[in-house]
Amino acid sequence: MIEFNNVSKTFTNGTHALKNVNIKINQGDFVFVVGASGAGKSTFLKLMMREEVPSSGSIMINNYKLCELENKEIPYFRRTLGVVFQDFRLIPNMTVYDNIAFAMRVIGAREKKIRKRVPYVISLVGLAAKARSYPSELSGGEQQRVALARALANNAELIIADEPTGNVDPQMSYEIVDLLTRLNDAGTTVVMVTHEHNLVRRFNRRVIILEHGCVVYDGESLNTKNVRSSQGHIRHDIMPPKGDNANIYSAALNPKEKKEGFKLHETATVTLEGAGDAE
Amino acid sequence: MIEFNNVSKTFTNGTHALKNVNIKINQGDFVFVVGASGAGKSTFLKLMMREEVPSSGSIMINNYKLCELENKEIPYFRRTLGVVFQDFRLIPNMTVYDNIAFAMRVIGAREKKIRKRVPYVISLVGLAAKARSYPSELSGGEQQRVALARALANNAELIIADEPTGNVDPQMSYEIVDLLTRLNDAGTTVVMVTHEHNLVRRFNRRVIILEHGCVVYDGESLNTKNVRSSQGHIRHDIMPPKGDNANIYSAALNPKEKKEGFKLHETATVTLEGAGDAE
Amino acid sequence: MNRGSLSYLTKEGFRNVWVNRLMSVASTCVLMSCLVMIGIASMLLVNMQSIIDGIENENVIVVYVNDNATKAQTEKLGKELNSLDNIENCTFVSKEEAFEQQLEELGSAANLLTGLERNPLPDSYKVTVSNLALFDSTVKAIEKLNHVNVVRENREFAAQLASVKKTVTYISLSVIGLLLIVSLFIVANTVRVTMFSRRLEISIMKSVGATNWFIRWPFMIEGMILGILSGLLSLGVVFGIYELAVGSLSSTLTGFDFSPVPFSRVVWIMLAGFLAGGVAAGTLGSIISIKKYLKEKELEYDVSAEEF
Amino acid sequence: MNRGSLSYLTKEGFRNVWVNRLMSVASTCVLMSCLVMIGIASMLLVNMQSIIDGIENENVIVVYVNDNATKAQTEKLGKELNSLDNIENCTFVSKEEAFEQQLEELGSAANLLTGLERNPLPDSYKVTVSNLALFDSTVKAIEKLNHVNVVRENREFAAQLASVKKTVTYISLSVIGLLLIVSLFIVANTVRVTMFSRRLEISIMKSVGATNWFIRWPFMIEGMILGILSGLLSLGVVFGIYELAVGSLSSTLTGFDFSPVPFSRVVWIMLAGFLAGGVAAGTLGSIISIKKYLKEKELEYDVSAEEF
Ligand SMILES: Nc1ncnc2c1ncn2[C@@H]1O[C@H](COP(=O)(O)OP(=O)(O)OP(=O)(O)O)[C@@H](O)[C@H]1O
Ligand SMILES: Nc1ncnc2c1ncn2[C@@H]1O[C@H](COP(=O)(O)OP(=O)(O)OP(=O)(O)O)[C@@H](O)[C@H]1O
Ligand SMILES: [Mg+2]
Ligand SMILES: [Mg+2]
Repeated sequence: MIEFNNVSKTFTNGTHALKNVNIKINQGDFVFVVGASGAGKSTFLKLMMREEVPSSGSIMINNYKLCELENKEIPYFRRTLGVVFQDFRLIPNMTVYDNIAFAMRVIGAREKKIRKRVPYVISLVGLAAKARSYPSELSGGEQQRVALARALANNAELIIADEPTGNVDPQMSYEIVDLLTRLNDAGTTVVMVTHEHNLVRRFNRRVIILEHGCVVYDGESLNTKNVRSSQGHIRHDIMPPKGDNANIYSAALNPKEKKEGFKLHETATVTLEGAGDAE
Repeated sequence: MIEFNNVSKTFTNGTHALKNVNIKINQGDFVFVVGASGAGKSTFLKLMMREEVPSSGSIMINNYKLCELENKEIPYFRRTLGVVFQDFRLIPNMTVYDNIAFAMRVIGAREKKIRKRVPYVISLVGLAAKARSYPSELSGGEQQRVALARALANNAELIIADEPTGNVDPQMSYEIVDLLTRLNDAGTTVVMVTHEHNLVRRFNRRVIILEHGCVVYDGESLNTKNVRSSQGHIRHDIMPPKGDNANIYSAALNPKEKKEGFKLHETATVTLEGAGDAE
Repeated sequence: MNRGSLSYLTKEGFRNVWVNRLMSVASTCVLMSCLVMIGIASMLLVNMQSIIDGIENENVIVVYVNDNATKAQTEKLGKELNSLDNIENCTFVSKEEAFEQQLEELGSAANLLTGLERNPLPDSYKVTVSNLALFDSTVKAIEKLNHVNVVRENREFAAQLASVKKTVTYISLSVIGLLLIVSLFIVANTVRVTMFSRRLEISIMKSVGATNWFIRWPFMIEGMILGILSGLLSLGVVFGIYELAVGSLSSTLTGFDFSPVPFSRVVWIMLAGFLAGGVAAGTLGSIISIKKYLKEKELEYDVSAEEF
Repeated sequence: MNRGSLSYLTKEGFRNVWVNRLMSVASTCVLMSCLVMIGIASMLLVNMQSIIDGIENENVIVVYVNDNATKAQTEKLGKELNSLDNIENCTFVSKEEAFEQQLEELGSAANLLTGLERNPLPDSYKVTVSNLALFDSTVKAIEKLNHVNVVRENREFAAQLASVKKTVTYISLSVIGLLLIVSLFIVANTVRVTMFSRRLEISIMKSVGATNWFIRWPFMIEGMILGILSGLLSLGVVFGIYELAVGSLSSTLTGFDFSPVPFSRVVWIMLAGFLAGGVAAGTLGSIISIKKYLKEKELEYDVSAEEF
């Protein structure tokens, strides 16, 4: 269903977002994609939905060879997907209802069906009262749920969700993933990026870990026994006991690799000095 | 420092986002604001930064009476704040460096100081390599960190952060809050909205819980002993054992209140039926 | 695309006119401005041509009749003149009338001629031609007739007038051409800017799988509506300005028998032109300028999207 | 605002011209189009006035000298005529010259006059006035002089010419006025649309505490740069078109002594006008249309922001 063969992506500004990714996801799989900020998770998903084109390698999704796809075919390919974008991408001058209905109209759904289905998916994400609101009148979490509802509207065979729970409370996050697993049980393939490791552990599905554009782990679930235990362990509480434990996955899988990135702790004292001098 | 007196906010479309809020936050406090999606957290912050005006009640911040503030004074008031917006609000056609420098230029900082301070705050959030990138070339978490860096640039006495950790991994979330607490230790007041309860518990600071626009809890920390224990308890793991436990805080604090909202579980079977019929 | 979609997309076009009303008003104003300018330039051209036609009719060939021609022969000559090609008009002026006219023309200097013992002027025909370009051959044809003594024609004036007419037409058409080019420029840029401000919307539509036509259709309808609106409003404005101008001119322009072309004579052709222009500008404009945002692989806030 | 800020904001204005180059090109094109139209209309006006002035100079008063005046008296009359107010030009035409002219004018009909035993025409002065409006009083002043027999003047033609001149000026100024209004309309709408597409940027700047002037300044500089650019480019385009038109006209316009006003005579005033117009349009345009986005309490994607 999804096959990445030696896929690399280098942006025009020279950023190597993905390096030599080989992934195979079968019909009916449920995959969590995790990794630090900037690891290449969104790029991975964007390649999947043909929003970016790989610099090298080939991608095959839903029997479409993405690298050979003609421009004309792209819309038809995209209709086979249900996507929750990290930045929501709601059309600003359409109401919640119209935003979702639009996604159905695009595939040529009948008005009758739209009138039945849209209120249903809206109520599914608990926004029945907001159907006539514009995106600008919604809270962050509400916008995110509209994006989710839109992705669900067409019953796509493949749902791609880029951090669909980033702006909602834990309870709702749980319910969202729960819903996705139910859809998955009914045969829908789900690929979901998330930062909430508790969710990942709780649902115990296949996990792909990206780090600096490389797949550093691809396994059944994020349980200690699956990660090479000799090199460390995945902690169940999300906080490291010490701040200098720079990246938990990195530490777990490649303890020798020095991570470039967030430097808060190295500079923690400087922070306040710097703060003082700018006054 | 921050005083809300009987503040209510009703939007023009009739949404009651805040109801009779009375809050006092002192200089040097560190406050977590939590609550479900759409509870009114962002509205609460927006009122603080005079981006919205209350429908009734009065607000006093940093010795500015917000309701009497003339339009001319607003920019000067805003300069006393460092804000991380939920939707980041980076200027699309400025690089990371320029976005942060802009916030400093606004308050009339010298070029020399800007050249020293901006790279410092950028490295503080681990984005030294991205200083010349445009926001559109950044990942979600990177954008969020730029927004954070901008809020820190001016050493404001009050930092308001609307879910500054929604798009970054748990490790980095921890480090961000850690940084904020350090700033707080040095005297900066911090008000932070978050959904990550683990963070809230771990840092053990004052917590305000909003629900449907009302302050339902305002206490020292989110520990079981502080919440009226006779009515329930705040769970340390974020997942409820059963999905029908609709809202954990609501359940904890007002077990009799019936929550309108996310209805995934009530409709779980209908979902798949609905899905089938839309094919 | 099924019928349901089509009707939805069309409705959507109408809705967009209202949703983006700032843009709609701006585009309509700009398009209207251009059409009004072209309309007024056309009215000026039409009137100038009518004035020149008027002057042309006064470019007279005087055919002097032989002194020894009989009355019958003179009348026969008149009929022959009338039957020639390219003759617009032919009037007989007797020698007495001619003398009277001469006296009148001299005004107070007329008494200079009172010393003359006889009327030296012959009978004559005043002939006007319909087409100045054939002036010379017409004169030659007249000279070949019987009993024609002398043909007095103002070859130079005829040439000048033809040249003036050519020039005026030439300048007017250049001006209208220039206005058309300028309008195209202005409208194209306006449409481009409005589309630019909607690139986010377009990119979102694409990312949920909308085909290019699905996105284009409402824009096209929107452009068409604005085009039709602009066309109709422009016609009204041109009419108003023209009537106003004619009204105030006819009171200013004393001593001239200036009869402006009535607006009704051009109203249909102008309406057709305006509607065609408006619809073409609106529809083609949006289709063309939407094109780059429909290209694959472009992000909404990508700075590179600002290239052109 | 300190000096550092000012220089930063000014630099920012320049940068924005490049960053928003699609908008910059569009606005410049639109502003240029308007200026070019106004420039060409002005050149037409200037030339028409020069043509009318040319015709005016040919509106001659013929002063016939008394037949019994001596040569000395005739000459004295000439001097007196020259010293009158409002006299542009005064030439003596002897009776012999007058007869020659008459013959010439009649063309091939001249032999009609050969039967005359003596030259009936007197000596005369051809006088042109400098100001047609004072035509009548000048004629009266001439009539009061000695040895003036008859003054032959074409009062009607003078009146018509004055009326034509007034009309042409009137129409030209109306056209230029209309173009100005239309331009204002077009430019205002273009600026409004470009600002609309930058409302997000403006709202973000405001939310980090920028004062209205801090936001406005770069927009103003940007507008000014585009205005100056448009002004200079327009001048070039008008010059090009004018030279082209004059070149092709002078070859078309045979038989006319049409001498077009040289562009150099208007270049400075037009440059000043264009720069003033461009800068005013760019600067004021952006200040005014930015205003609503500077109002407090408005969100970037708020649909209500589309009101106007
Ligand atoms: N359009 C682009 N041009 C240049 N670089 C880009 C672009 N988009 C992303 N990048 C870079 O590629 C890397 C991977 O980005 P990506 O968005 O895939 O990260 P991510 O894993 O989704 O991170 P996050 O969790 O923060 O969303 C980042 O370093 C980012 O700066
Ligand atoms: N501009 C607006 N117009 C109308 N209603 C609004 C507007 N902004 C917010 N609301 C409504 O007010 C309520 C509170 O919104 P708010 O953004 O404060 O929620 P929140 O607590 O920040 O939620 P989240 O965690 O999802 O960001 C929501 O129901 C929202 O739909
Ligand atoms: Mg991402
Ligand atoms: Mg919020």
